[in-house]
Amino acid sequence: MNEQEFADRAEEFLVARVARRGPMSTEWGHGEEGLALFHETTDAQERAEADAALAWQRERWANGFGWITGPAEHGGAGLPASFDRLYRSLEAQFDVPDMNPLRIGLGTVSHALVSSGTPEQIAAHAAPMHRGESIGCQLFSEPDAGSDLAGVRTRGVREGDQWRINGQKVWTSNGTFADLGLALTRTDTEAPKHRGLTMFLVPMRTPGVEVRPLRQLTGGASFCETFLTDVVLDDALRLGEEGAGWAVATNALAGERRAVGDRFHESTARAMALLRTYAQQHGQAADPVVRDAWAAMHIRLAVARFQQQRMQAIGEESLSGAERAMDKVLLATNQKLIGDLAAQLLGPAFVADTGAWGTFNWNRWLMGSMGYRIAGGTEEILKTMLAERVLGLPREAKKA
Amino acid sequence: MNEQEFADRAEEFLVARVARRGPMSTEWGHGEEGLALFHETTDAQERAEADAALAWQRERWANGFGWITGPAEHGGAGLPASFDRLYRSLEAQFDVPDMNPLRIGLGTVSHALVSSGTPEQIAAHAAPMHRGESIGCQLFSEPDAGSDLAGVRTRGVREGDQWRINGQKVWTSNGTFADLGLALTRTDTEAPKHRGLTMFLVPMRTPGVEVRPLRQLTGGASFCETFLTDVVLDDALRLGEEGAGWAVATNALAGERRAVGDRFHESTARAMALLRTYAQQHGQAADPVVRDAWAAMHIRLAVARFQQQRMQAIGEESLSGAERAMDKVLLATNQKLIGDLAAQLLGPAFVADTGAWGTFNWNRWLMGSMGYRIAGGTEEILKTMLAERVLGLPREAKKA
Amino acid sequence: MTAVDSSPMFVFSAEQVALRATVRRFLAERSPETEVRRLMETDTGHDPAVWNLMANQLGLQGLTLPEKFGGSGFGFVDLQIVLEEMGRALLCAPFLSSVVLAANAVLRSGDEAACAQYLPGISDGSTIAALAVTETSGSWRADDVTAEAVAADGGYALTGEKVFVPDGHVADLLLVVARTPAGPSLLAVDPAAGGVQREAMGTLDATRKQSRLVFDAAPARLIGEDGGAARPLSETLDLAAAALAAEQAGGARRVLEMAVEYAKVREQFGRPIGSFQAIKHKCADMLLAVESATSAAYAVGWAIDEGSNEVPVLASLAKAFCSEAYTHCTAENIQIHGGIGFTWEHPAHLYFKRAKSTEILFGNPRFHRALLADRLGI
Amino acid sequence: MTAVDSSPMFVFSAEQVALRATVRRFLAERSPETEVRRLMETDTGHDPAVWNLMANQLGLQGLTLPEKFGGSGFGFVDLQIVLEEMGRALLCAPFLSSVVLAANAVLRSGDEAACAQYLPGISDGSTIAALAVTETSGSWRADDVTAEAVAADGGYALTGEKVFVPDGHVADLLLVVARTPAGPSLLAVDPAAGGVQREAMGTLDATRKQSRLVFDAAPARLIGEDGGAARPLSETLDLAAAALAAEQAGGARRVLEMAVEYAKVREQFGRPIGSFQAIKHKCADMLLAVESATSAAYAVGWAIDEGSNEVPVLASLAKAFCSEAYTHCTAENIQIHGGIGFTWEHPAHLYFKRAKSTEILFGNPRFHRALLADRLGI
Repeated sequence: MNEQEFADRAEEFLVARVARRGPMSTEWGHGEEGLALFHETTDAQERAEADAALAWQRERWANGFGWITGPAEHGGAGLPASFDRLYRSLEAQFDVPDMNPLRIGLGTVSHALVSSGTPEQIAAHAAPMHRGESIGCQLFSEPDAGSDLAGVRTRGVREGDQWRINGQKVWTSNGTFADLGLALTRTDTEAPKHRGLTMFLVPMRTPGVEVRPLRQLTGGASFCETFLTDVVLDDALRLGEEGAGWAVATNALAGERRAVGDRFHESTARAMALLRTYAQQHGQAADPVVRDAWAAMHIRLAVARFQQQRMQAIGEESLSGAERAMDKVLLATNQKLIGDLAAQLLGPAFVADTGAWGTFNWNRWLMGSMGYRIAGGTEEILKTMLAERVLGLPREAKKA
Repeated sequence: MNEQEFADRAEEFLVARVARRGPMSTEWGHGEEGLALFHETTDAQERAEADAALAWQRERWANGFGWITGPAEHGGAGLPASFDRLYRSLEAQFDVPDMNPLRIGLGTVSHALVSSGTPEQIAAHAAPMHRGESIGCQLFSEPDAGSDLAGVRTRGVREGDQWRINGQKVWTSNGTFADLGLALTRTDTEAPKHRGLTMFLVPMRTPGVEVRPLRQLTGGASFCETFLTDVVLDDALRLGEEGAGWAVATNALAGERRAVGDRFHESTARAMALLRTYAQQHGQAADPVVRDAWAAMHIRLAVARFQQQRMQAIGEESLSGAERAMDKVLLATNQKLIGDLAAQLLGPAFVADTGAWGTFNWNRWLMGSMGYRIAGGTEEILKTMLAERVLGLPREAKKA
Repeated sequence: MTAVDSSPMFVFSAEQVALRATVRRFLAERSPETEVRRLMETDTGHDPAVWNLMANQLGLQGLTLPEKFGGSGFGFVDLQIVLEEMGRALLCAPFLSSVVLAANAVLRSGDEAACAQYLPGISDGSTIAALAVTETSGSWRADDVTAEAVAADGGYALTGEKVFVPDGHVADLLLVVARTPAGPSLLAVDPAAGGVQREAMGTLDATRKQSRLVFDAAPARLIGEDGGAARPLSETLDLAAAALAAEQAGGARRVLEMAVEYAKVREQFGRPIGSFQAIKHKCADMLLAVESATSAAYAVGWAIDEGSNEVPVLASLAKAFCSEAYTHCTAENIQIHGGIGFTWEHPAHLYFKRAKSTEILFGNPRFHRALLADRLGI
Repeated sequence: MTAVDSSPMFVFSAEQVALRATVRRFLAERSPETEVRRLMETDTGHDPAVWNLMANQLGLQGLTLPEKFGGSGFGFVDLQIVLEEMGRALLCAPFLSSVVLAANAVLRSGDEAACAQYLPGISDGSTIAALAVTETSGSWRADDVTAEAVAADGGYALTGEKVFVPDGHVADLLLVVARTPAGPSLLAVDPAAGGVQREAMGTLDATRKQSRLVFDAAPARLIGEDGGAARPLSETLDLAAAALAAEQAGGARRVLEMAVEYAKVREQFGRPIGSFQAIKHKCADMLLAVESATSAAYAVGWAIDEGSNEVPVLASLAKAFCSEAYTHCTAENIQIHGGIGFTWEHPAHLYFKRAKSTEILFGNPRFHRALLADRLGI
């Protein structure tokens, strides 16, 4: 099947089931504001959203779009990544449920399973996520292991055919409703720190797993802390070799980083349209300083998008794997700058709530953007990665 | 004597000898352009300027203003640094010769002599510079020891009561006409690198000293390379203990860094006035983007000036000594930004010579500003110094 | 002959050093982070007991007010020292509103009777006053005001809506700029006398409240010249900008300290993150911003105390510079803290929110650069 | 149904990859730094022998010109590949002037006779042509032109002064925008036919010459529609901006390589400077700029080849972005090199000067942002 045939089939599938989506309103005062970069909901809303996403995932699966790049022996369509991107770009035109609750599972966790898991593990854990029966989450970061992920301290201790896990994870997305966690643990405290790690699949209903919402600076909670207390796992839940956890994690993260950006293009473009409308309605559109700033921002965003498309066009095989960190750096910077531009245009309405549509909540955009400069690799970590892995600059001297 | 009495005497001295200086023209098309940040002259011009500076220094000396902070036993006035600043601020209002040819000698070299020299050395070498009989220069940097000054390779080898010096120095100001060089050499290749250095006074007419102009990116030459080939020096020319060269150099550089900035305030203020005039004459002054950029630049400069004045007011005793690196960083950044602003206003006349006064030569300002980000400690070195010495952040791990 | 300045700029007197120490000690005790967080959640946004101690024990509200109106007659630099410390501590109190904005508006109106009536109360803390200028447009210029006051009952009746009014909902006395037939004028309104609806607005920065005030023929008293609000308002805003610049410098210095402290102890990759050059340079840039902001703020403070005619230029300069410096430092502080800096529990966000809000208060940096360009004649 | 693009953006064909390799090899041999420095010191600024090889051996001048006018009919992206390589090598030659500016001005005029007369010579390198638009104001807009052409002897007589004309002093053919009674028009002038004084201007970037041309009733031939220069000029400038963006991306990539190479070998403090995080992050920022600039440049290239109506927006976007990226990278390259980067002998300054000059050529970034804002309707 070539891309054109695939696209035709996908479109047919979508047209038959969902309405074509109108663009989010860029008119001031109409529709959802949609200005919070991090989704903040109550537990009940979250559960409802997750159920809707699962239902749509089941529909995808039933029609061959549930696992486009997945291995055929596990029910996947076995197509290249470009087909997956194509499907997503088509689906984005339709009014399907928000699939964010499944993103980490279908992206990072499934990717890790396919790269590092046994056929049994893939069948038991990855396929159910694609079939819309299970939701994954990621348990990597810890309070003392943020940028330095290899510094995780959550302990995994072998006890015969089982493992006992103890520790604390943070910044878990979807933690409250996920079924399966991908947990990086330290199983050898003697080995050099990158070698003493092992990855586990943690069914989130296992006794000893406790999830608490983490309040972020906007006041809401988009993430959780996950406490693992004497969690006992069968050895069958170990993903990859004992001591190979670092490689499994790196691989998983590369998959995650690849997905970043695509999904933000629409929201940044809409943000710029909203700001243009606001400037026009408030007599600022003729101000050369505003025009210059808006145009400069537009250029940054368009170029970041081209950059992303060019990297996608170049193809994995010609890249070192670290290039996609560029998308992340550009995205985080651009989100911050959009927030700053909004503050410049809105003035006092940015910091105090007049009740007018789409004004005060811009501050949530800016506050959220500060998280994007940190989450998924800080700007500093990513730039160091680009310098070392793309440009080949020498690694820093390490203290003995 | 208090500052008021001193100021009155200085003013009397100046009024009797030189005309009050009109400000450099800030009118487009009148007077010197004065846009090259680095002075570029022919050898003959240089010599003439040096002679004029020496003559004025003799006049200063004869009237008690030749060495305001100098020790009384060597003919100095023994006054605090604030008196020196006061004198310079007064003298700046008068049409005295350009004293730049003597700056390094009266600043760095004299400072090093007083801090680290014997009474005999001060009498023999520092006092003559203040009496207007001798010009000093600095021989620190080398091609392979720029930011890492302690990496100097110029060798000093003891031969009985003498030393034999071999090596190459770069970025020597005033090299062609200086009488006395202050040279940092490596006298012990076994010692840890900061401990194997010794400082020497090098009479520049000593056989084996060869000075060649160094062509910089503007095409002109403001600096020299100095080649030291089998230069034989008496031990009496050693400044400070054998192996103490690093401390002598650090001390000398702190003196130099303290002096930076003061003398640039006038030139940056004039630059801003010129750019304002240009904008007004070319119909750009009403453009809000230009107004915003000009105002932002004005603010940066004014604040840097206040910052400098506040650090001066705080007094040496409350500072770590590294604070003055802030002046240098701010100055270099500001010079660069002024150059960028000029390019924005001038457009094609910035890059191609129409012959109009005060236009094309702005590119020399910008090119020169790139040197200020490097010379006297790169921006990166200075920021690291601020972080470690002012803020107390831990030093970087060193490779074994 | 050149006169050598006898009270040189930037040299703090022993009394000023002592004042700073006193205020810092007081705030450490009375406005720790727990109190700041408690007051953030209240509508009134301040602790009356602390407010009274500030007035009666330390004399802060009356510090710079003339002695004849119950104040202590200190200089503006002294007030800046107090504000710098309040900025460090994120003190929740209507100090800027009552003491800087409202008191100066009355004082600069030149209306001696009004001064005698209102300033002693402001000075001893028994009156909280607020200055209401901005409307939906957000403009602080007298000319943009649309609220109207008409003669009524030997005084005025004031009608209109004010928004973004700092602490207006808790004030005992409202100084309102409104338009009489003679032009923009300053009027005093007693909110207890009726005709005023007040509500707190939701704010990004919960440590400084803003309010919406709706006047419906509220009884008002003219202060100063009829139609003459423009000049005293402009002067008051210059002072407020200078005061706010000091507050910003104080907050910026606090987050620099916070970032440096954290960078020294937080370890990643087996070493303190402060040993990484990227963090060092971030901190060095913050240092440059903090020291420069401090210099800019006190440069205008000294000019005010000298009665210099450069005050308007320097006020805009300081406000524009310190705003950007403060926002920059607070954002970098969050970034240096990483994940923990993104949590509600860590105080980093409180400073960022204060910074961003003060950046916009009294006009954003771009507005002040435009003012400066006008004032310097480009 | 959604059509999947069959020639996807940013995917270079095997022929394009080979073209790049050929041009790079040629320039490595024919335009090494020694040659660049030699030509910098000449007034003519190019080597005729190399120019002829480019035309006759590689067919570069005619690459994108229609076959009926002696060209090879390749796409614009192919031309960008050539320009990217020329930018890397700092080739000294009137390629942009003759092939991009002048040839496209003639082509876009729609004047078939003029195309047939002039393009074959441009295509085979025997004619060097230059486009003269700018006057003292520096403006590239047809409406700002003041030079005048009046009917004379069955043709026109052209009078006026042009400055900042790339390579105008060495051109065999001048395409001049001047005002006839009908408005801004495009005219061809043979500089050998008299009435033209030409001189090279001093330039910051000695690798691309600019000239001053003074016309005194010079015989001129109208090209295209009388008074109709505005549209073809605007289209030509969009193409020139797109071409220059590719040149800028090429130069930027070269200085990134230069900086990285140096950072790997230059040792200070006992380790390569590239192991310091400050240098790493500078290089990473350059990488972001270089890759982004490359993407921006080819995005407009592909749009041109697709005949997209977004070309004007994308041309301004690419020119604004690539200009700033190039200048940034070349300045950082000097900084990373330290002292040696400040010397005449090191090539770092040559790239900075080229960057700064191209940043301003055809309008600076701010000008293009303003155009973009107009074109996108804010």
